[in-house]
Amino acid sequence: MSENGDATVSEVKLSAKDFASDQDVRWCPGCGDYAVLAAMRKALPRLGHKKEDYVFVSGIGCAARFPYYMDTYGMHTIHGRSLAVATGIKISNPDLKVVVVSGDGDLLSIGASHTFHAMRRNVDLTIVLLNNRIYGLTKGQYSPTSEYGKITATTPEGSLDYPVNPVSFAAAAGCTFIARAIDVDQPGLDEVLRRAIEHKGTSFVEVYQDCNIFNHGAWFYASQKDSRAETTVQLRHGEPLVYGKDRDRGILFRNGRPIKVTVEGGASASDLVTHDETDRSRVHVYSQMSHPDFPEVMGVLYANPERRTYDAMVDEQVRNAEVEDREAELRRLMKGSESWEVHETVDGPS
Amino acid sequence: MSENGDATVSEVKLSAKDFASDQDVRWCPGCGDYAVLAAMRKALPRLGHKKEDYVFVSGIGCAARFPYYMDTYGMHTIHGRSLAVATGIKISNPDLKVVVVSGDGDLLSIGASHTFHAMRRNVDLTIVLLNNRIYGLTKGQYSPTSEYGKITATTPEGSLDYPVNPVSFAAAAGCTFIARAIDVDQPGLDEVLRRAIEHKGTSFVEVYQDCNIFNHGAWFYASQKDSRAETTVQLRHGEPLVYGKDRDRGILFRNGRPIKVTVEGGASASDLVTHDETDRSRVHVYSQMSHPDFPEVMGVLYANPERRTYDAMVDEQVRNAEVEDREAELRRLMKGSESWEVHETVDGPS
Amino acid sequence: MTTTPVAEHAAHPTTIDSVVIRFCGDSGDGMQLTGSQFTETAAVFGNDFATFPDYPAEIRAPKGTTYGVSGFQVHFSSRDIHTHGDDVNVLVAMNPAGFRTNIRDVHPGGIVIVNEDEFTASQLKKCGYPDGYNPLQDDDLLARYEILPIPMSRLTRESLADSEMGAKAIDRCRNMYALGMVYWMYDRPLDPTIAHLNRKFGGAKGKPEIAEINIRALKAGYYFGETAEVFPAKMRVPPAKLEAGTYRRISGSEAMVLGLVTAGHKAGKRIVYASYPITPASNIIQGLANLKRLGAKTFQAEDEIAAVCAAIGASYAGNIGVTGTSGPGLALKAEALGLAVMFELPLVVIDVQRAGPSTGMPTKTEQADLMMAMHGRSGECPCIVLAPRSPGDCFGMAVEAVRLAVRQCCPVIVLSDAYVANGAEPWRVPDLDDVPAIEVRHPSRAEVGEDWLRYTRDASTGAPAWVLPGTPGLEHRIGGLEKGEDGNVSYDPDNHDRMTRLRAEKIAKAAEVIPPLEVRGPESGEVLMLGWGGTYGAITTAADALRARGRSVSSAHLRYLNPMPSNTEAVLRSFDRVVVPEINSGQLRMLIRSRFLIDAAGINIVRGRPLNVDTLIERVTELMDGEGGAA
Amino acid sequence: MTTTPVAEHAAHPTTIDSVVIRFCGDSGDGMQLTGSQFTETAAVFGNDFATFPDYPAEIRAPKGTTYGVSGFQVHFSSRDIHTHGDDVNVLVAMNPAGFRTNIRDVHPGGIVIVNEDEFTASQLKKCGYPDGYNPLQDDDLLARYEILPIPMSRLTRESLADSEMGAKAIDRCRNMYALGMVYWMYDRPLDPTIAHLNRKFGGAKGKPEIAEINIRALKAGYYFGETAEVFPAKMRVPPAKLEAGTYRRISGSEAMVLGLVTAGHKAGKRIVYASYPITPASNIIQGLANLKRLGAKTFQAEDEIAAVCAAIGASYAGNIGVTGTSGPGLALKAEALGLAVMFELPLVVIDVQRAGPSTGMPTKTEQADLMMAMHGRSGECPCIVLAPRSPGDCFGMAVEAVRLAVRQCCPVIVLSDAYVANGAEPWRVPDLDDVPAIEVRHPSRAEVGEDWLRYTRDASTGAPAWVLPGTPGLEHRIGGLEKGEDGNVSYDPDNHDRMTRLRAEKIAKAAEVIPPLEVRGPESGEVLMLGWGGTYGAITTAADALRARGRSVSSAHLRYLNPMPSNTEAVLRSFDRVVVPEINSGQLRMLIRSRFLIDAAGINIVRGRPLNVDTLIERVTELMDGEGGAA
Ligand SMILES: Cc1ncc(C[n+]2csc(CCOP(=O)(O)OP(=O)(O)O)c2C)c(N)n1
Ligand SMILES: Cc1ncc(C[n+]2csc(CCOP(=O)(O)OP(=O)(O)O)c2C)c(N)n1
Ligand code: SF4
Ligand code: SF4
Ligand SMILES: [Mg+2]
Ligand SMILES: [Mg+2]
Repeated sequence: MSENGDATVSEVKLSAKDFASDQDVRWCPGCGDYAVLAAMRKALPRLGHKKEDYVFVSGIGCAARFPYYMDTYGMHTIHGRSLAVATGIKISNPDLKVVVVSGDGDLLSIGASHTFHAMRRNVDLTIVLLNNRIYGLTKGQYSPTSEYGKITATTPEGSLDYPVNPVSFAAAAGCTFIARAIDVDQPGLDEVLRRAIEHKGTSFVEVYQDCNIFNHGAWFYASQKDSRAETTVQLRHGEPLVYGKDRDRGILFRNGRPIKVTVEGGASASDLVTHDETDRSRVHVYSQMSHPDFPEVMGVLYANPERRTYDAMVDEQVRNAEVEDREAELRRLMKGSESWEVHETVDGPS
Repeated sequence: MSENGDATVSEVKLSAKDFASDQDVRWCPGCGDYAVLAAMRKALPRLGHKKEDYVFVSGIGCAARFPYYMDTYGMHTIHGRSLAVATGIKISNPDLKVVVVSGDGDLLSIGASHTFHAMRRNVDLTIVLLNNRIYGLTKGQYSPTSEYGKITATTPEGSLDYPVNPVSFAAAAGCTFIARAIDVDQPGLDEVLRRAIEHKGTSFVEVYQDCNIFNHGAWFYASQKDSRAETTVQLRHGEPLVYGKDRDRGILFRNGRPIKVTVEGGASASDLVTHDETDRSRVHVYSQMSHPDFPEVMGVLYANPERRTYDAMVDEQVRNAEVEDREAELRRLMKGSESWEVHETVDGPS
Repeated sequence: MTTTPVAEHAAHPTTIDSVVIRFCGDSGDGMQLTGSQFTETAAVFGNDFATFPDYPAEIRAPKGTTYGVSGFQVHFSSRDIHTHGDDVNVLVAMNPAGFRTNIRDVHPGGIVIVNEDEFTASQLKKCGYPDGYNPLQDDDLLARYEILPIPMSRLTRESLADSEMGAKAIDRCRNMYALGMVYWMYDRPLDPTIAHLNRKFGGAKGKPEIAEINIRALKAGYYFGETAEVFPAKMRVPPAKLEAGTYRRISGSEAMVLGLVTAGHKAGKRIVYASYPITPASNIIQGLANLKRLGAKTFQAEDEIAAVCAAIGASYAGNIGVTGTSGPGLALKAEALGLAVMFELPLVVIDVQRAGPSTGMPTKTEQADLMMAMHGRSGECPCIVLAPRSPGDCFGMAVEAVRLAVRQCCPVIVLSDAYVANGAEPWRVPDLDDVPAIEVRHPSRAEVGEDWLRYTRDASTGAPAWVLPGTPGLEHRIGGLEKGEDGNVSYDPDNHDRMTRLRAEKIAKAAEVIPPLEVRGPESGEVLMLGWGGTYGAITTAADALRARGRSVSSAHLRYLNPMPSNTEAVLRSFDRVVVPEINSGQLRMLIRSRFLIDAAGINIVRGRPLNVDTLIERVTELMDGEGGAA
Repeated sequence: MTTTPVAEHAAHPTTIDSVVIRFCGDSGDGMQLTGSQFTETAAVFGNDFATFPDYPAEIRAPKGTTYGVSGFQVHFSSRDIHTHGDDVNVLVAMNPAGFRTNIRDVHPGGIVIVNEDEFTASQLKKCGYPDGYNPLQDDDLLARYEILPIPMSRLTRESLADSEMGAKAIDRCRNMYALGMVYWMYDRPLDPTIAHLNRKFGGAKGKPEIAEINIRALKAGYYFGETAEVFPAKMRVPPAKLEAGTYRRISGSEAMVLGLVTAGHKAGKRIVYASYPITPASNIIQGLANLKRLGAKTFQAEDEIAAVCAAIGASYAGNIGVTGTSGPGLALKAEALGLAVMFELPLVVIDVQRAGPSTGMPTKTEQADLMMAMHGRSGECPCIVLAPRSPGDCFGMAVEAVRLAVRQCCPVIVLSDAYVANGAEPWRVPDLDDVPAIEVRHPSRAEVGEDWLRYTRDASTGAPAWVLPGTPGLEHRIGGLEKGEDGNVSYDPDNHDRMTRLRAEKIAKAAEVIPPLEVRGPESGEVLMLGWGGTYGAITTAADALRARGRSVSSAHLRYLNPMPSNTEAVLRSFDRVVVPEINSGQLRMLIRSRFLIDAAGINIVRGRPLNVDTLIERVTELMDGEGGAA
């Protein structure tokens, strides 16, 4: 650890392999989690931090097995509580790089409150939500991101509650970095993971992840090569929202609502919304863009590196207050503001 | 209860007094909770439902003592869990009118997840959040709605986390009715309470409530007679957002953001935003309007009576499936799909 | 009517009275299905049986790994049996990983049927065997077991060579091929399985071609047994002499679901089951979600706390609120249980125990939540605690839980466990008329009169009435603060002392309406083996065996843990020594010692697995012969 | 230097050895301040003392109601005392509600000073007296007590007639007027209170005019005593003969805070205290929030679960993670405690017990969380459990908690209670050098060598090492699933059994480094009164009194509940009878009975209040003389 509160930069060049632990990966063959793991292992060496400064934290679920597969420090905690543990880690040692990886049930159902409050506090950590819209580990019950009417183990006639929109959730919590990627899109994942981990403050990455056992194909509309260009828009700061195989369609905003338009010969492109990742208010509009009515936005939706982090401020308050001579101060404190002496067998003061 | 699933209408005319229980009210003299209690007792008789069909449910806190003072059915539950209990009540008996009254700590800190999920499900109940931006009952620690930097019992150097915006929270959860009122504004309270209770689905009312012991004056900017006209805008469906003592100022929206303008001679009023309580996307813009930069909106921000309620749908699924002859069906079920007979001392079938 | 080969070839099989067979293979190999089908057939055939499904926490761990092995054990018998059996007589191993992790459980001399096609170098390596080693060539193993290597993959493919289906689909029929062989060995009818396959893939699902290849593989396996003569003589396990009646196979989870809806029916109430998914309790909510036709409402809550709170709300509003979970979830519900105790409303809480602490081993069994069920709440906070002793017993205990919760207006915790919930046994279907009605009363203003207070108690039960919102004139408030008799807040010191006692007495009073503790074997003697929960089978079998060896050992099983049956102390005092075998570190033992000051000894084995009969016999024998035991 | 009247008028007061005085009035009457000031003065004067503040859950209930009464009792003495006293010798009642709720606690013949101005018809009615009744005219009461009605409101106003301050501010000085009178009665110096008032309102707050009127009221009250001759003779309670040393007054919460930062200092670590506000534990986070200068970090979490999880995270990252709460909060933390047990990381959990179950009576005391602390988690999940016996003892127990948590790498639960936390006593300030250092080691790669595994255990402690993230080369994963010695997931049945035992043994091993159980009085005899927690004072006083009456009664107090001191059984067996008085239904008694099979009797009084010495004496006497007792 360096003195100035930043994790120091690794001197040895590391590779993806260095970040792979010795544990066999136990996900189902074909699970989307593998791709995220691969992307993470590849992304980290290029960030330059030391292996030992990373702590991967998770709750419980298939996704939550993630830490076991990274050769960093790792904690597999309990269902829904990863962010509370992670917050404690950062309060205790703000120099560690903390990455939380967990599932949609873990982070948005039982853990929703902790997720919300960590984001609200802007604790300096990264949250990777592996959203497969199902409870994988417990074998296929519906999750808070499952679509209305979904037939699952617990909802044989279809579920009756409306799904959480993770992006709206993060925005309402004041999260300072919000991004989205798809398991099969390695470049997309690579970019958002690296930027999220480098972000100072709470960074949130929603990954569309395929559970090929209990919810296979949930994201096919967005993840399949043939449809992806039509159903997603890749965001790039300063560039217009253009999509389509022939990049002939675009998005503009009107009255706080998104509208799809056709870009004729590239001419009207100037009317299109230009992505500004520093503008929080548009996250709300992005969150309304959902399949099949709209293409869904991918990439970094929002990034605000300005707000100070909770852990840094806690640390600062303490460091500002700390006395040089702790021992003397403690002795003073022990005596309190009023104390008196008793001498052997006294019989009264006057 | 009527057959058709609606609470029947009371035949006897009730008065505010009929809704007052025999318990002494134990709030501090001058507490803003008194005003809300008075407004509630006055509002209910005019809704016409029977006393016995109301259940007031609360968590723990000063605000949460509310049910004891209403002469209806009432449950004072545990800290943060009122909405989970209330959801169970509605699933069990959708005909009851359920009103949850609790504090900002109760509903947005320990209870945040349940509040979020009840709203997401659109359970047919009313949530009245008595927001005093402090923990009253435990004697003055900061709450999730306390402003950044607040000095309280647990934050002698100022709090370091950013407050939750209850309106954004409700909007992100997909709440179908969102309103706001101030404790001292009886007509304003009366309107939103009555509309909230009549709304089918989750209705949410944020009340600015003064805790005159631990956070006195937190809302004075909005609640005091002399400043109220400048610091708040009363929303009315179909009317423009005009405010100011002389009603000479107004709000318009640009690029999803609010802008304050001066209304010259009433001429430019047509540019102003007209409040449309059915438009969910503007709740987000309203939520950005906060003191001192903007006047804060009061009244019904959003109302969508279209979405079906969770409890009604649960009930419907069951009623659609229910068999006439339950006894016969149960006997069939007990036997299972494969059963066999054993006769006294058989020795093998073949 | 029988179209399968059974009738024709049932020549002269050897008759034996019990067999323990275990199927094992990859999580994807369909071992749970194979096992259940074998069980179903044994059931329909009339055997007594007990099963032990055992699968990993991973959904589908990588192929060929030891931690991805899934197993299913069936003990079937012509006798009245109580356990799934300690030692395996026949092991069917579909791959080396299955072989490796299960071989040590096979009885010396036992038959081990392996799919030799899977014993390739790479597969052997994957499950951790040293380079160049093949257990099928290990002389020690070959000497110890009767190992029968059969190229099941190839044979299955060959038997379906003319099918149009893809290689993957065909390979998935291997389990049916194996099942066919085993059916031949034990002279079983194929009908039930064929019917099952047709039901499963025919009809709505509409994949009759899948049914067809599976049925063909099944038959091919059977004919292989007939023709190949690699198996020892055909064996026959005649039907068991069970009490007369209609029987079905039932798992603990199924019985629990059935018990709940039956109790709801008998009480004239809906069951409102609020829960959050957790292994091994999820089957209950899933079962009930499919019983809307019987009026059950299910609610998948956002977490366990919301679930128990919703169940409390449901009871308050007049239905039977039930919540179910496993250990970590029960821990989360503790605070809300305190509220239910204060409210004095009916509530049923099911804990399907799994191996802990913390996440522990989620798919494995244990009995270590008893003390938590008894005491895991703040303040003096007593609840009724019950525990079914076997899969079928879950039915009765669920009915009892509802009955007692309604009668005493309090939470009733039902301690099931993974072994009981997932295991299956033959169950004599009770006549619905024999299940007594559950009396429920909701007073009206007129009935209670003017002087009535919310917490006026019924002298016989000690419980207050169950008053429903919606009742005109009985408006009142309840809460978690200490209350006076009227339900309003009271800080009066003597009132608190009195209320604390009344709440405890009310629970104790349930003892007046529960059956006495029964002793199996002589009513007095040297040793009483006392158990609770899912160890019933093992303890009973061990005690029976010890008695058969002439030892003075009886057994008794507590299904009511709090309060205990009134005769409990008398029963225990009739023996020189009380031994309490438990899959925990001695929790019931602690209760027994503190209540009765009886120096109960413990047999405590915490391996995430059901207790072994042989081990129990050994330990009790040691204890009786003076060689110690963990006292 | 003394400018107050003390020196001049300390003529010939009567000397007595102990007085119990109680101030009571409305929540807004400043009774807590009055009581603390009286205590502070007694402290500085050199008396031994014990206090019992008692206030309602409502913040400021409507004026004049009985449930809005706030009280503060001080027992001060020239002897070594242990309790706040059963019976009140002097009651100061600022209003009829205070009088009504407190009069029954006054010893017959006791002095009752009332503010007669408040005994108006409307006030009398508000607190529920029948129409037309005034207790100050009740002959029975007048005969029983020495009731002194004094028009305090009027006298205070008159004494401040020339002040420019408003009527409200002047009326708020009544409590100081009353305090002045009492100071006169007991011949106390006014200096400490005057200094306090100047400190409080002078300086930063900058309201010297408030200080002034309060001081003037205080003096006016004092002079009233001097002049009016309404009081019985001036009395004197000489300083106590305490062990030599520097003393201060300390409350349980203060001592806990001090103990934690001291332990942190001795371990060379920060305290990271994560908590969610709850009465009566909030004072701890509030105290620590003010100690940033000593490096303490505090975190007000969103709920109790987040708090304990953050504390676990803090310990993981290398600080001393501590969380504190009261009963309902501990219930919520249960699941996470299981995780900490699995992780094997140091963690301190403070439970300031209050009266339960559920929300119960939040400001009242109780000892009913012992069984929850012992067993309130899923699976076999042992923790260390300690309990301070008095306010000052919180210091030592906090240090012990940190020491044991670090040494054994496990959660340590500290059971304080509302009485201990809010009460105060003189405390001999220890020399910081006498507090032993707490050894902490974090291994590096080089130190552990290549073969080391994450859960390799230290043979002497049974605990694994505390490895910190950030340490190069020791990257590893930990989790709540059962683990092998390397920390990775293991479903091996024997491993689970072994790990379960190792975790239990580790906790048991703490017994090797805790002090033995001490007996007060003869080491053997007829009765041993055994207690734990905040009942120490009452039990000790009762046992001393019984011995003084010639009865064979000793006492012992368990500060270490799990594990218990190694000599516990030997101590208990040295007495014919063990009696366990508890403010619960018999929780320690249950532990004692189950562990040692000793037929311990209980004295169980669950009134939300500290035990009464007289009641204990009576019950033990009855027991010894054969009249029963709740066995
Ligand atoms: C307290 C608690 N409740 C419930 C569970 C059971 N459980 C484990 S993972 C899980 C949900 C998994 O869903 P998700 O978080 O979406 O992860 P996925 O498996 O889909 O990756 C549940 C309910 C648990 N382990 N602990
Ligand atoms: C489980 C639990 N945790 C903590 C508490 C203590 N507690 C009671 S009310 C409260 C917060 C009160 O704040 P709020 O909800 O804003 O209500 P207010 O008193 O301000 O009306 C807390 C922390 C409790 N009763 N139970
Ligand atoms: S169940 Fe689904 S999410 Fe879990 S490992 Fe398998 S494919 Fe992945
Ligand atoms: S503390 Fe504040 S919120 Fe609570 S009753 Fe008093 S004024 Fe109201
Ligand atoms: Mg998921
Ligand atoms: Mg509040």
